[in-house]
Amino acid sequence: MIANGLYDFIYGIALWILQVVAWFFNNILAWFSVGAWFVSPGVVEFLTTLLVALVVFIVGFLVSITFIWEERKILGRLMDRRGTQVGFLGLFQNFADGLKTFIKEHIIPDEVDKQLFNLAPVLLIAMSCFMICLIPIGPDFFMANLNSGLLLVFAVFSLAPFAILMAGWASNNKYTVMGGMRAAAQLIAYEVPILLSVAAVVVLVGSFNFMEIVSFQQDNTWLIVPLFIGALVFFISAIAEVERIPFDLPEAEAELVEGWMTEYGGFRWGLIMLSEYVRGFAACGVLVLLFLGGWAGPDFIWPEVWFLIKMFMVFALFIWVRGALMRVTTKQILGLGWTKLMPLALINLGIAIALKMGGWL
Amino acid sequence: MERIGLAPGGKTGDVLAQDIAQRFQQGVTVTKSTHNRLYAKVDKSVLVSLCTYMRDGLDFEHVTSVSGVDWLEEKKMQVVYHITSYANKVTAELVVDLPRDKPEVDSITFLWGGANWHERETWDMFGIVFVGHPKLVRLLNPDGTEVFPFRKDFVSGRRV
Amino acid sequence: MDMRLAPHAVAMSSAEFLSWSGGVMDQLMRYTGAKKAVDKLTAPIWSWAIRNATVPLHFGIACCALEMAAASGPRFDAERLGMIYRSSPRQCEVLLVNGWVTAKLRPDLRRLYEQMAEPRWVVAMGECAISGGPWYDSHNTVQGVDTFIPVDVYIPGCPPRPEAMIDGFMKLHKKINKEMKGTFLND
Amino acid sequence: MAEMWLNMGPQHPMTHGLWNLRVKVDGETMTEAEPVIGYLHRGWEKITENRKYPQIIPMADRLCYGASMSWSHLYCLTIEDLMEIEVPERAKWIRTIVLEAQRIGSHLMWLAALGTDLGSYTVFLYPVRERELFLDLMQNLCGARMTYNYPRIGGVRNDVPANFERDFTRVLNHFEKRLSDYEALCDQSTVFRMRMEDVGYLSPEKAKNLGVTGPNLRGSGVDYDVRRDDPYEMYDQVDWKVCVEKSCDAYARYRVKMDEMRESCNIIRQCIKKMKPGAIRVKPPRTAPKGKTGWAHVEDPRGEGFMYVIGNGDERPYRLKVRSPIFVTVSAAPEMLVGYKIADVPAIMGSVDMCLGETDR
Repeated sequence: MIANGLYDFIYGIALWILQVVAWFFNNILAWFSVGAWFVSPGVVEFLTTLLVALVVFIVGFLVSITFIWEERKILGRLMDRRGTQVGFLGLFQNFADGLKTFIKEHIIPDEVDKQLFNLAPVLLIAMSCFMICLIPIGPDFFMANLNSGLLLVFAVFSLAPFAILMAGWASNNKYTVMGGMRAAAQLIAYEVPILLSVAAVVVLVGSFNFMEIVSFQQDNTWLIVPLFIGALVFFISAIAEVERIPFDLPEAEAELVEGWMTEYGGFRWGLIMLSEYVRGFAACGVLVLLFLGGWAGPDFIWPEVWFLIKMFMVFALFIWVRGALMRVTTKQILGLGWTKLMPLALINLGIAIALKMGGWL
Repeated sequence: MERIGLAPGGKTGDVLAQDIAQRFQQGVTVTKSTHNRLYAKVDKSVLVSLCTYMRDGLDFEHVTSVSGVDWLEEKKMQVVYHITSYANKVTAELVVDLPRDKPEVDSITFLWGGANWHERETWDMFGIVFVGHPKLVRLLNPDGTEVFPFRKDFVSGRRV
Repeated sequence: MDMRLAPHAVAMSSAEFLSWSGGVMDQLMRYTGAKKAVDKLTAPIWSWAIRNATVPLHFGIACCALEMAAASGPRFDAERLGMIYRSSPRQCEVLLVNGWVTAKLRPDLRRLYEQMAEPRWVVAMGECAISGGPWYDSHNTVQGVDTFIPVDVYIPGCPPRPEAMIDGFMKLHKKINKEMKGTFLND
Repeated sequence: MAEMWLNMGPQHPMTHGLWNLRVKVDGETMTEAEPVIGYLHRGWEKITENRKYPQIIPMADRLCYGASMSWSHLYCLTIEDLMEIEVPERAKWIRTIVLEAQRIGSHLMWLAALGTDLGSYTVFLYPVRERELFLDLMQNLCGARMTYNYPRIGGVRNDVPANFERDFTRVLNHFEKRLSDYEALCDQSTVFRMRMEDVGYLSPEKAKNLGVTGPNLRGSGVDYDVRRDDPYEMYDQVDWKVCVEKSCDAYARYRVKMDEMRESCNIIRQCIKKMKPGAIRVKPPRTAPKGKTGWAHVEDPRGEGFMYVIGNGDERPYRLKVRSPIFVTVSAAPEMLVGYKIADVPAIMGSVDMCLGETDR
């Protein structure tokens, strides 16, 4: 079903575990039918898929955590100051942040719509983690190799405004409602350019499957070369999707206190912050897969490591933009989205079609 | 030399002092004047007409401050206006005496918007009522304080 | 389902079952002493975590607020201790009172303190927050923040230097480490 | 559309100090604004009636803590006008240098606060880093970082330390190179121009009438500066130009303050060349006759600072009135705010450089 190196490796482990259990049932309890059931292919495949999902999630989670560390350190260096010094080189800072939220008090303000208030962070973190398993990190290190992988990623990406609006509305606070509405307007405004730039890639490659996109780029050039405008549009729209500085109006520090996150504290806020960085992981991952040739690279290092290096460099670009620019107001965000990015995306689509028709690519 | 956004007034303090003195004989007594200062004692009734003339006639564009003074022994309240003319580079100090038991004076907020909060603060601190002020409510003290803290009979250090 | 078929069954909603089973588990853990052992083991981890991620509230009152800003500047970078200023009280641990508190500000400051999530500390920075400072004979100043909020660390100085503020936070870390407030030891 | 009142403050990341902007909002546009102040009111003028004349100097430092030197200097000027004291020449030169250094420090703090408001944490940290250099200079001279207690009635407290000229020129040369960095970060970034241009319009007539003074007045195209038109200390013996902008919006106020910083460097350099050795203080009389009055006004970095004092016969003043420039500019805030969007409030109020310590006294 998922033919890749990770799956086979973990298949061996799962089989070994189940054989130990089966040996226990057969020899000690002499319950042969159950023992045989344990070793049957259905159960083994189920356990393997579970373990593969666990491994992929842990890797995705750790990479997102190191994004937080990377952001603090590079942002510090951009601002001529050292970043956090907690632990070795500041690496333990995000564990401290994460663990701290476990012991914080669970505050649910009483005039708040309880069900929605609790559901919003859960929805957000669920969507983000779902995206981790859709993004392949290497040729034989992924959870699911769907033919419509790219489509599913962007379907999940566009689910976020619902959770944010729900959070904003449920917190029953003027600031959060405005933050939620701004978030919805901004994310919808940036769905169109991002999907157009993705359409250009799909026109050239011909399929939604990440594997084929990367192999196409391995045969020909990286898609950033012909579709540079598309990559630029994707980069800017990805910043808006992930609500980072030039476009982080929903969480605008200056006017809306904390935007739609104001009423969340403790563990719920921890989940929301984590989901923000996991969405950053997903955005960088898709950008690398579509335009920077995924795990293509000279093979003295593992392909997975190539993929991670490129992702950290793209995220460093995100941070650099955050360090240099200021926040844009809603009117300008929507103006930029509709009037500037969309024509660029259309031009890019035109180029892609021309290349395809002309037969060069 | 010509300055952007300002009338070409070049009159010194003394010239302005004579102009005011001969125009308002009975209500205004000009005590002292130098090339950029002008000191005068003004009667309550003449204040608004003098201020209107100063603003429109003599290019006094800006109220620097309106300060209240509480003379406990002499049983009088005093309001001191400092009005500046950017064009002539002159600042005028007008002193108005009011009875201490019923201190009332006409507001000049309709002439200069800058005096709005100064008058409101003077009322907040001294209880001097500015007749015709658009919004005479507490400004600096917490809402609901009944006492006027800057009067001499209010001992400082006592909690409101 | 006909309840008469299972006479000993107890009708319980899911929420009730949840709280009932939680109660049983809790008593079991306490009775066997497992809770105390686990808490004693994990307490240092929780206190290390909260020590290295103390987030003060982005809230400046007066001159000490400028020194707080200077402390997060490039020269005395407070972020080395993991201190980032967030502006919503729900997500902060430390309420840094840096300036004189007037009668008009007291109810708001009290509400801000109550909005903060539980393991919270208050640091009174500067003479005005400690005891009213140079405004000792003013009619409108509250003589000391600890008259209406429990204060953990006092940082003297008018205004205290940024190093003094960072030293104040180091003292707060020692206090967190000793008191283990926020960990599950004492509940 | 239903209009709602929104409270921006008193605890709000946008406010520099504590005030509450009650805004009536129709959608995102502001139809009415009403600033509420008084959160920092400590009855400063009432307390001065229990203090002797020299004891009020440290209190005057804490009026506006961003520019404490200019307020204690203004207080000394007022008392010198009351007691008719002639300050020796060298003291005047030192005062001019120190006032201009404090102006640069105050403008840097304003630029830092403007940076956080517009969302760029870098523009907050670079000016704070440069301000540390000026704080070091002041610390060599007066011993303290922010509240200097340096001017005295009749001169200054102590003479300049060793190699005072070398330190000043070294810091000024370094600072002028850095100023071009900030302009690259702010002026050349279109995001900053989009946020600041044609926002918070204040016509020259309205500015003069509403009592707005200082850089905010010169930003609205009115060429008035107390240092040139009513000179005190040594400003008439130093040739420098007043910077005026005519576009009357937030960007103009920003431009005026940035040019003023360059102008201050120019003034300091000339003062250092023209300073000659001599006495630095005159012994003032201890008391002032009852009923005698004195007043003075200076060009504070935020506007026209003014103090009016009445003698009481003994060593204590009978009444000391302080006019704070920001007290009046905040009362003129609704004029600048109405008609703009909520997202523009930080840009407008950030460009006005508020310091609430002097507003509430």
